[in-house]
Amino acid sequence: MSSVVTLPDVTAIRAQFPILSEKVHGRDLVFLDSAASAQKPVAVIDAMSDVMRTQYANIHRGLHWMSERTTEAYEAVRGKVAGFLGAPSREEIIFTRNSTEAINLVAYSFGSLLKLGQAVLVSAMEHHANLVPWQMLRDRSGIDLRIIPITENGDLDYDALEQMLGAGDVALVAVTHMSNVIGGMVDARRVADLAHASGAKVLFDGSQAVVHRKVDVQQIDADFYTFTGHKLYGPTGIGVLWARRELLEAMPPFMGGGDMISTVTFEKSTWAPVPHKFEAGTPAIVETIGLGAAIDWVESIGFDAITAHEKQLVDHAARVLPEVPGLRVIGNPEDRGGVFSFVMKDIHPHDMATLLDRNGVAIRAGHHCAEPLMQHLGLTATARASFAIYTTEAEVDALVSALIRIRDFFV
Amino acid sequence: MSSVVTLPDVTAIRAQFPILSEKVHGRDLVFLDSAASAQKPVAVIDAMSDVMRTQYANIHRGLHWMSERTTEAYEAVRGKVAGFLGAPSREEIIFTRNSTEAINLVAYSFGSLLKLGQAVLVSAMEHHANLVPWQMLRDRSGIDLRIIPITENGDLDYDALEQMLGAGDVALVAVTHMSNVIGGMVDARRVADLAHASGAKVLFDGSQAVVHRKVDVQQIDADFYTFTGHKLYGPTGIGVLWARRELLEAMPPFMGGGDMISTVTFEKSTWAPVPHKFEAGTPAIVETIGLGAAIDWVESIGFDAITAHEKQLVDHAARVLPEVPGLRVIGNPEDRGGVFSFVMKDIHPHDMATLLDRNGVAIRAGHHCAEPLMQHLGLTATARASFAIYTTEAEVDALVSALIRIRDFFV
Amino acid sequence: MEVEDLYNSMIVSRSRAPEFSGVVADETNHAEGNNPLCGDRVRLTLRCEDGLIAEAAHQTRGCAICIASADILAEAVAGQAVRNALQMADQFVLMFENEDAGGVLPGNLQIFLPLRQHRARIRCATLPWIALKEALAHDAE
Amino acid sequence: MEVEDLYNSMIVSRSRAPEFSGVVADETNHAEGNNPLCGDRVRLTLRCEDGLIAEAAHQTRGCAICIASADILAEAVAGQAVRNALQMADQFVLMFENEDAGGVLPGNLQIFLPLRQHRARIRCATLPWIALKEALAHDAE
Ligand SMILES: Cc1ncc(COP(=O)(O)O)c(C=O)c1O
Ligand SMILES: Cc1ncc(COP(=O)(O)O)c(C=O)c1O
Repeated sequence: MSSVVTLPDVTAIRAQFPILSEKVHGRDLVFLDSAASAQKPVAVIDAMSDVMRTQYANIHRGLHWMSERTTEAYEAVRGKVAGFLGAPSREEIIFTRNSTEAINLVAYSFGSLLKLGQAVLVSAMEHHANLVPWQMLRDRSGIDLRIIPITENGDLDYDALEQMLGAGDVALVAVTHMSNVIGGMVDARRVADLAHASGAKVLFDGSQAVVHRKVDVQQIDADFYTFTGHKLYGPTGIGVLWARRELLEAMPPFMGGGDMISTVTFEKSTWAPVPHKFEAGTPAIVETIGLGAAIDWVESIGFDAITAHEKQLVDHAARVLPEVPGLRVIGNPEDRGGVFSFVMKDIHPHDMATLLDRNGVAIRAGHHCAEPLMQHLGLTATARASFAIYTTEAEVDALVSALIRIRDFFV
Repeated sequence: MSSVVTLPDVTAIRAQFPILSEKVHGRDLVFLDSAASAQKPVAVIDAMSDVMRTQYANIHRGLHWMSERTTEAYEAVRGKVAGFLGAPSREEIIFTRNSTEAINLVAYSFGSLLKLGQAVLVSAMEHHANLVPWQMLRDRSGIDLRIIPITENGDLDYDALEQMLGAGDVALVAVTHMSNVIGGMVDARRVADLAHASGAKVLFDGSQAVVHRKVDVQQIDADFYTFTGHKLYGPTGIGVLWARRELLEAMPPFMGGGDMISTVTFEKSTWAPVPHKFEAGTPAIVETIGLGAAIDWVESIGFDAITAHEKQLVDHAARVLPEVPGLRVIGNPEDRGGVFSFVMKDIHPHDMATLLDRNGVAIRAGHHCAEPLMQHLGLTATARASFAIYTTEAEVDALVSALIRIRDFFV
Repeated sequence: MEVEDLYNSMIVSRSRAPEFSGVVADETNHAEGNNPLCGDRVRLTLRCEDGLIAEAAHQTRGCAICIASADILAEAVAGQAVRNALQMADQFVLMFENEDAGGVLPGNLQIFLPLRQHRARIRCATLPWIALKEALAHDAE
Repeated sequence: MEVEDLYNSMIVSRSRAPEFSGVVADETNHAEGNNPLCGDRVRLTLRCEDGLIAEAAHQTRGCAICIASADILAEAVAGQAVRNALQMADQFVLMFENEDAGGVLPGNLQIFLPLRQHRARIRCATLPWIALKEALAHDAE
């Protein structure tokens, strides 16, 4: 079965991102740091301004027009996110600040249900967001934390995972759906099947994955899924936790306060039904509405087009990056999203980043919040170029030629 | 010592709030629900759009221009907030989603240092945000939670507080700095002196207070202070915890993830210095910058003018509200911020709210996230009108005449 | 003043002086409806005989809309077959989503329709009907 | 290409082939500087005699700026009074905040000044100097 996918009109798309016409050090901005945070289309910026200009009040419980309309706009985004993730119910969508908070929520709340002797598995390529909360849980509650290795190519080691699950004491497998350093997609369905076969639940950190691929939490049979708005062309300050309803219902609340209660007396409080049980206090109302605009915008382009465009960029980069003498790409995953980490002989990644910036090219250099992976790779830092829907082949070429000039200058 | 304070030019101020020219049910919007959330001036809306249009990237660790500039803009707000609160150091300012998260952070982190047999005191007029987290801590860790009564007038009962502190086992007194229902200011310095005399720390929930009065955490000798951006004419999704440095340094982190670590290995992580230890993951970057704009804006008006304007409104409302037959104002605090709760004979607050809305007047009706206070007052709900810097006497009059007409219709 | 278009005079009068408040004698069915958010509480009692609702009464604490709705409910269901009453309950709830659904209802139930513009208040009107469904849950089988 | 204006050729050459890398014989003072954020690490050894720094050397793992800065430091402080060296360290750190502060420094220390436009990299240049201050902390008293 093959189908023709029209590539998106990247020129038209770029015109929707005001920041892409900015200059940096007098040069055109070539923004290859979208995996850290994506730029925002006018649709998102305007959605946020419009709320604050014409239709804003605190939500829930308000009996006046502004409050009712704002509540509707906020709650409508829950439905959008459910659709975006293929979740069976909008009530399984919980709004958090970011992916980090979503994972911490699970570590505190679901974590409090785990018992001494049970184990949580994370992979060797996790972002700190999906490692440190589990270390903190381990230190709080005495559960065991174990590390699933990765292969030479930088893929998850599924055989090792299967073996580790054999121990029979694993309560949760928490892994990234796409590495923010190596760029490889994880076969989520395979992880879920292995985990479920041994009675463990699975959490996927989808912070990178949702930007690059259509995700369907039912298709991959996930139990928990998290992502973060600012990487998906949406606002900062808003993230998402999806979880199966029965899990959410069994879990105690994370934070206490307004809106998450059913009734309160001095002696005792009872909790609101999900999802509200997990949303204490005034939420990021404007940012949630902005996230809704981002999802609408992404879906208007469509994941077929997004993935096709990305594949073209990834193939191109895989061809031209090795033209830089002394450059080594880290990892060679089966299925790469639009992220390349690399190092260069005799040039430190930080020097690369600064000198590229001098040429208008923004990349990231460092440990990418994945220090343990760096130690595993025997590196202190890498340079990372990451692609978005607004990235062009010409920008990849600009990166490559700037790297070649830096190399000539340095060596 | 007396000085002449110029009242602010409210007409000019109103012109800076686009939403105030909106119509509701064909009527001019009279927005008297600012204690739930304030409207936003263009200065705030534009500051947020401008970041996203011209100067945005993820912060910290970024070595390129956009990241460095955005980091500077974000970190500059820490200094602004420190100035706003009179805090001795910008490093004592921690950004959270809202006041609720700030209090939960303290309840989790400082709370984990409390020992069985120690007690936390909260008042009978707390918002759920400053009650439920302590109930959850009590249920988790077995500390004692006790309620400081309020007087007939709706002020904190300082004598009772002094007596309760006599028990000698109180670790923390956590009280609101201004009631969101009754409107009364709490004499924070008096609470701090009493608490400190018996070795307890004090936390003030400043969510309402910072909007109405100049707050100086050193002058009131606070240990913890919280507020929330959206009530201070700022964005949603951003709040603040201030605490003394030595407390922050002794406290374990709340959430784990990127940016809050110093080093991470699979076995063990070490924490970044304060404030970063408490800011896991990508923060609400744009919203923090928006909060900075809100603080600049508020300070450009100045608290002398704000307080003078508010006093005029409060005096006016105290005069005209009783003109409504059957209306009873709840509480008569010593020092009232711009908040009035009231009930009417034979008319339920929800009916008031809906019928006022029909006339363009937005007020709040319900338990105002203070159910225990409602029980104490023997009510299920009140109506609440709250004032902001953009509120006019004419709007208070519009409320009063609408209430009189509703009364005529109903009775 | 635009009160009349929203609060029909019957809502005002029946909330001020409900005609079916209290408890029916020899009750066969009852249920309680609670809205913790606004504190509305309805206690509904019914006497059912041979698949008919012979009599209904309510004790309601709450806003005008909730009291009037409970009172008009008690009037409307008296003498109705249980099956019909349950259908009315469904139609009543539905009419706030879909205006046409209200068409089959007696006129004095349609006076709540303007609440469509005040969605947060709809549950005040529907609470008694939800209690009715609960009270009749076993009779319906 | 605007590399030269930022990375002076001396930075490039001294980072590629440092002239003072290693450990001094008969070291009297040493300190280590670490930047966990980027993994830069400097180990500085000194031999001080009669209030003078007789010799300095460094072992540096890190970026070009950090290596070059450590190497130029080792050259610049050799033969200096401890007091002078500490003053140089203060001036060096200060010049990134206040351009004039750099004026009193030898020219080869001023080549780092363009980093003012790349604030995140300033700590790469200052790390060796902070290590120097620590190494001399006791001699200064
Ligand atoms: C006194 C008081 N405390 C806490 C809060 C909670 O603020 P937020 O919902 O922004 O966390 C509020 C506002 O709702 C309040 O009025
Ligand atoms: C794989 C992965 N997980 C988690 C995160 C954390 O996202 P956030 O900082 O928005 O919580 C990131 C991004 O930094 C990421 O790349």
